[in-house]
Amino acid sequence: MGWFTKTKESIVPTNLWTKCQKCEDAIYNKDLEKSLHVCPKCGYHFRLSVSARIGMLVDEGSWNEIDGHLRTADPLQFKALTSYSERVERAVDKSQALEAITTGLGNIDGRPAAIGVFNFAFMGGSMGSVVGEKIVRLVDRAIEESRPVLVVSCSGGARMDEGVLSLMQMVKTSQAFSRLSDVRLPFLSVLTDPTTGGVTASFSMLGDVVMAEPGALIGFAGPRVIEQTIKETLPEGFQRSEFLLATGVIDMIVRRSDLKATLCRLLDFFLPARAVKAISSEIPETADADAGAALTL
Amino acid sequence: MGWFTKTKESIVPTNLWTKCQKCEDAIYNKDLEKSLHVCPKCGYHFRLSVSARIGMLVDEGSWNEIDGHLRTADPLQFKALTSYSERVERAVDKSQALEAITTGLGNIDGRPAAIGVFNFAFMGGSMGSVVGEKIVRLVDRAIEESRPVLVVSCSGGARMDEGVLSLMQMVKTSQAFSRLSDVRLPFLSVLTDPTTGGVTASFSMLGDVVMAEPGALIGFAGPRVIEQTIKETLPEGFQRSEFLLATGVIDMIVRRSDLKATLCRLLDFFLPARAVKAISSEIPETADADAGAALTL
Amino acid sequence: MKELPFEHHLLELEKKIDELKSLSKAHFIDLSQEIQTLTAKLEKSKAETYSNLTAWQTAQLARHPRRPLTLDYIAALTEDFLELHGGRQWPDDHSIVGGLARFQGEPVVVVGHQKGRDTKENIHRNFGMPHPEGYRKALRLMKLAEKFDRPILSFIDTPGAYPGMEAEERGQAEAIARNILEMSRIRVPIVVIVIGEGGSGGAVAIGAGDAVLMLEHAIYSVISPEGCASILWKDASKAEEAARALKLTARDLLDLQVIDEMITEPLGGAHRDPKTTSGDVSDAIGRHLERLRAMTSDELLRLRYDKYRRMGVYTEKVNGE
Amino acid sequence: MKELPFEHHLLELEKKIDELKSLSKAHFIDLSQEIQTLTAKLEKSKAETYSNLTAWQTAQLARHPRRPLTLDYIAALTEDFLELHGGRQWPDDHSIVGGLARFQGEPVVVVGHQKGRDTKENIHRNFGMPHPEGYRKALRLMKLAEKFDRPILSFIDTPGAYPGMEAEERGQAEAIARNILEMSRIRVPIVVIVIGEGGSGGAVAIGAGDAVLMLEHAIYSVISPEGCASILWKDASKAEEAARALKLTARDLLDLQVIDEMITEPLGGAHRDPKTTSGDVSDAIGRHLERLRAMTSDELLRLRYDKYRRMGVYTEKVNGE
Ligand SMILES: [Zn+2]
Ligand SMILES: [Zn+2]
Repeated sequence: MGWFTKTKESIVPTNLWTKCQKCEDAIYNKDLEKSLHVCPKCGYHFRLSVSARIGMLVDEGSWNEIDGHLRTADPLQFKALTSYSERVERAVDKSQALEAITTGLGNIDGRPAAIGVFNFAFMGGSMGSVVGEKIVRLVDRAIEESRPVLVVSCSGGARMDEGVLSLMQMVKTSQAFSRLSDVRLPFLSVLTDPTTGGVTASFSMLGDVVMAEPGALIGFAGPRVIEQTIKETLPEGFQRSEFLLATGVIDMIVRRSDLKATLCRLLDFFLPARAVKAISSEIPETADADAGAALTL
Repeated sequence: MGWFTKTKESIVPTNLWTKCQKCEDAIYNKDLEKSLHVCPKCGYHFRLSVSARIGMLVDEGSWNEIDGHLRTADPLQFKALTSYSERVERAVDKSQALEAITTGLGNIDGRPAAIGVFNFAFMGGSMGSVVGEKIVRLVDRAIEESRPVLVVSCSGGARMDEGVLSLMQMVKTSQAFSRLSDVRLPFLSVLTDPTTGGVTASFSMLGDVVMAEPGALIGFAGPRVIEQTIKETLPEGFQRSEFLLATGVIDMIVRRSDLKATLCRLLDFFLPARAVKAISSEIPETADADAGAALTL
Repeated sequence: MKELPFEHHLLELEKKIDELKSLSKAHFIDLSQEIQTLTAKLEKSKAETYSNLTAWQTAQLARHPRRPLTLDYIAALTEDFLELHGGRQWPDDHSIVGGLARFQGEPVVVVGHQKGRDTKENIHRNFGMPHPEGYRKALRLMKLAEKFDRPILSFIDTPGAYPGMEAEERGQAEAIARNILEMSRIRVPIVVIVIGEGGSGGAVAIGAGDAVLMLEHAIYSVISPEGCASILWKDASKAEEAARALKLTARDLLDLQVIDEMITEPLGGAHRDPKTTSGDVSDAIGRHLERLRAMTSDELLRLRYDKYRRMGVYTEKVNGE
Repeated sequence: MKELPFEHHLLELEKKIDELKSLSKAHFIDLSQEIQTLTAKLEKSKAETYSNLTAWQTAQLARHPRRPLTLDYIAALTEDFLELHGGRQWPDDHSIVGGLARFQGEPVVVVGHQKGRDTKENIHRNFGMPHPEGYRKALRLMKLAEKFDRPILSFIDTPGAYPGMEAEERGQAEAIARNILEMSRIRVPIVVIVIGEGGSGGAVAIGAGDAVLMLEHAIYSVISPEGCASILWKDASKAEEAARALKLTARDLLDLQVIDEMITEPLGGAHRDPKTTSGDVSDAIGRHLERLRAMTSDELLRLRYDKYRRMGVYTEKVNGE
């Protein structure tokens, strides 16, 4: 069963069609897959599974997952309505993954990289001890092998069930990227819908280039928390990618169809002594670059 | 004849009294001198002459002016209604000084420093080649002798009559302070009424601590230029010290009566290996520190 | 003094003792026996209450309106404090204060969250909840400290980063991230003292130091108990349970090796004896500073890195599923 | 095409030639003799006009609405341009653009002021007048260039820093000063090209490079002629005199040793032949980059310092008055 047919928003009864969450058009699933899960009509970017993301970015046969065996040890013996351990087991079942990030080594159109992809299906992509550790090990590995780092974020933030330890992952991961920066290896950070809380407020904002997919919710505080604070409804588009571009927080908005080519261009720019040819023919001129300008702040 | 009796605002016919520009009180000149030219009633800070400024800050007998012989060479052969040379000669007559800054070495309550004081009476304290050169030489001297640098600014900005060369003094002076910073000698910048244009937008904003006298006009663009641009009258207090404190631009507002003691505290803080006693008894706790908070932005 | 629910019986006892004392004085009756008995009972009861506080009670003490605030500690612990407002970023953020001072005679740079004492002050201080400019001001001051080789004291006392529109607009997340990254590079000792509330990202943005000390009745958490309750229990009134589950007290954090030292408070909390508290805080800071100043900055940075590198608990199954 | 006053007679001649050509074509009359004469006259007249422009005429050409702008040069000179918007400072300033590109095959970082072509664009670009965030964005990009050892190309084309309330509020002066200071430390080559207006602090904030090149009909000044006239002549209409007095043309700046090279424009100005212009700009940049890249970064910084250290003209009287 494909990922998107599982989403609660896909209310079309058959597995052949998926309803777009934005324009409500019914899209033939095969078409959606071909379009990298972007609505052909309105451009809405559906959330992508880890395997689909790796599939679209990493050269076939080049992917080597690392540290896939790390698992949480429930340091707080945390229990809310259900216990953390139970919640984790349920997440494992639901997502068919062991944790909220998958890390590994792979090539992007021939360019070696160290890559992390968040898994929103696993407890909302939240960052606890394992996510933090996996990111640091990824960076360590990148430094060892002189690879650039790419992280595709999709996360609700720190994982409450690990309390202050998950808060500390913000420090742990950020300082790892500080070391990466010291050796002048590039970090490309891609923010996808949604990226909030402790992930936004740590490593994911520290990319040499920070880019976002169109329409992604990106922020520190979640919209509901803000609305409770200010006792007002947030304006349309607040904390969306286009808003972050207009506010100077992110560098660019990249459509999913342009992502791989853009990453290649960036890697070619940052990596020393690679005799590469320009690949400008493949992608349009800085698409959406000014889309945010129309937004009224 | 004292400085303040010359200002056109002092309309009281006798030389014994000066009228306060803010509260309009008549102040007995001897009292004004005793109060460091601060209105005893409303606290208005009158503009200070270079000699009075040096007198209030530098230990008697410790002052050694340097580079006092530098003079402009009118590189553009500039002529508006009158020629630059004429304007300079007039300024020399009026101010009894050769240029818009006086630089030298002196002790501040026993602490050696390299000190520059702008002279507004000389062509509005404007920065041309000579001012730039004197500042750079002052910094060079400070580096040679491991002295901290203090500059008391009072300037309308770059000197138009030297065209682009005066613009280049912004670079020339700023990069000198970059060198001072490299050797970790402190730069204390005191902004007085008014400090605008190319002086504000270069070295004077680069202090390790940037402080201002109360009520001083400080900005990049002058208020009249802004009013012409926005076609509105500026709100009361705009671009005044208290406004700059509230906007996070400057570090503190220091009353003239507290300036020397504050500078001493700062120098003691920054300078290594000086066994000094705290002198906190002499000055009140961060006076006016929050005055700007009441200002509506 | 505002009363916390769990302090009710203590305050009742205190009141009774005062009444007996007045009575004795007014009518020349000897009630010393009764007073002595009650006083002993009070002391015992106090000891019991404060040495067995629940996490939720601790959270209430941590937020006690009379609890000493950052500027109180600065005033008590340092001399010659000069506040610097210039974060060089619009506007000046009053929820974070900082400046130059002397601690035990030596120049230091201090930064910290500042709450207010009353409504007016709290509005001015935004209840100790920073906007991006607050972090950037703190960072500027920390860089100033680094430039002149002065150690940094950072006082933590915030409900968290301000969750408002302007804070988001002006890059709250990036400001916090930037601070954390830059703090990992600052080449002078950073001693952090959690004096009240250590609220999530807003706390860690000035909290990633070499030594993290924490007052006995302070809390430090990834989310407020109320916030956690409303998300995980879907019921904000479950804050008490959430507080316990979150392991947010100094003792918890000591167990989790997130803090380096717990500073014991006088019986009844810091606000009942600020002088003793600040004395103890001063001693603790002094000890850690001495230790940290003995290191080269390379050692310091290595140890700081290792400290946070180790944080986190996980297992490695050699044969993953 | 918009007409500048001093171009009137040229445009008239051009029109007449076109008329004769149409006439000749429509009526099969041989007017080649007349056309040839007029064309020769036009060329002579053009040469006379454009090689003897007054400073004020140059200023008008520098601001010509059809003159190539920064993004035009980026498009013509570089490949693979990726614009980066994130100055990490609210908001994104559209009057300064920048990003990553390839120049002559090599990765470079480009920054520059961006004016608009029409009213709508000009409002979006704020007429090329930056707020503080624009400079900070440029600085971030320059630091990115430094980190990855890529040279910087900076295009200057601004009437000046924006003289508005918000710009002042958010620290215009500090932002300019900071950029100048930081540029003196950037350890990669910085080539500056003044392509249109070099307006005062707003220009120098991204203009303090190793090599400063300037197009023949660009201007670079401490104040606009109009501003200077209204201050020194108390009469804005004296702009023409002010322009002359200010010595703001490329030839003047070459004499004053403020720029390193003047790039000759095609007859009639860059907008009449953007292709040739950008080719010449590309050659000039290439030459300077080659020279600068051969240096170590220590050499580079030393020479950059010396370059500005020397600027200024004064006398030293050994016995001052
Ligand atoms: Zn759609
Ligand atoms: Zn007065």
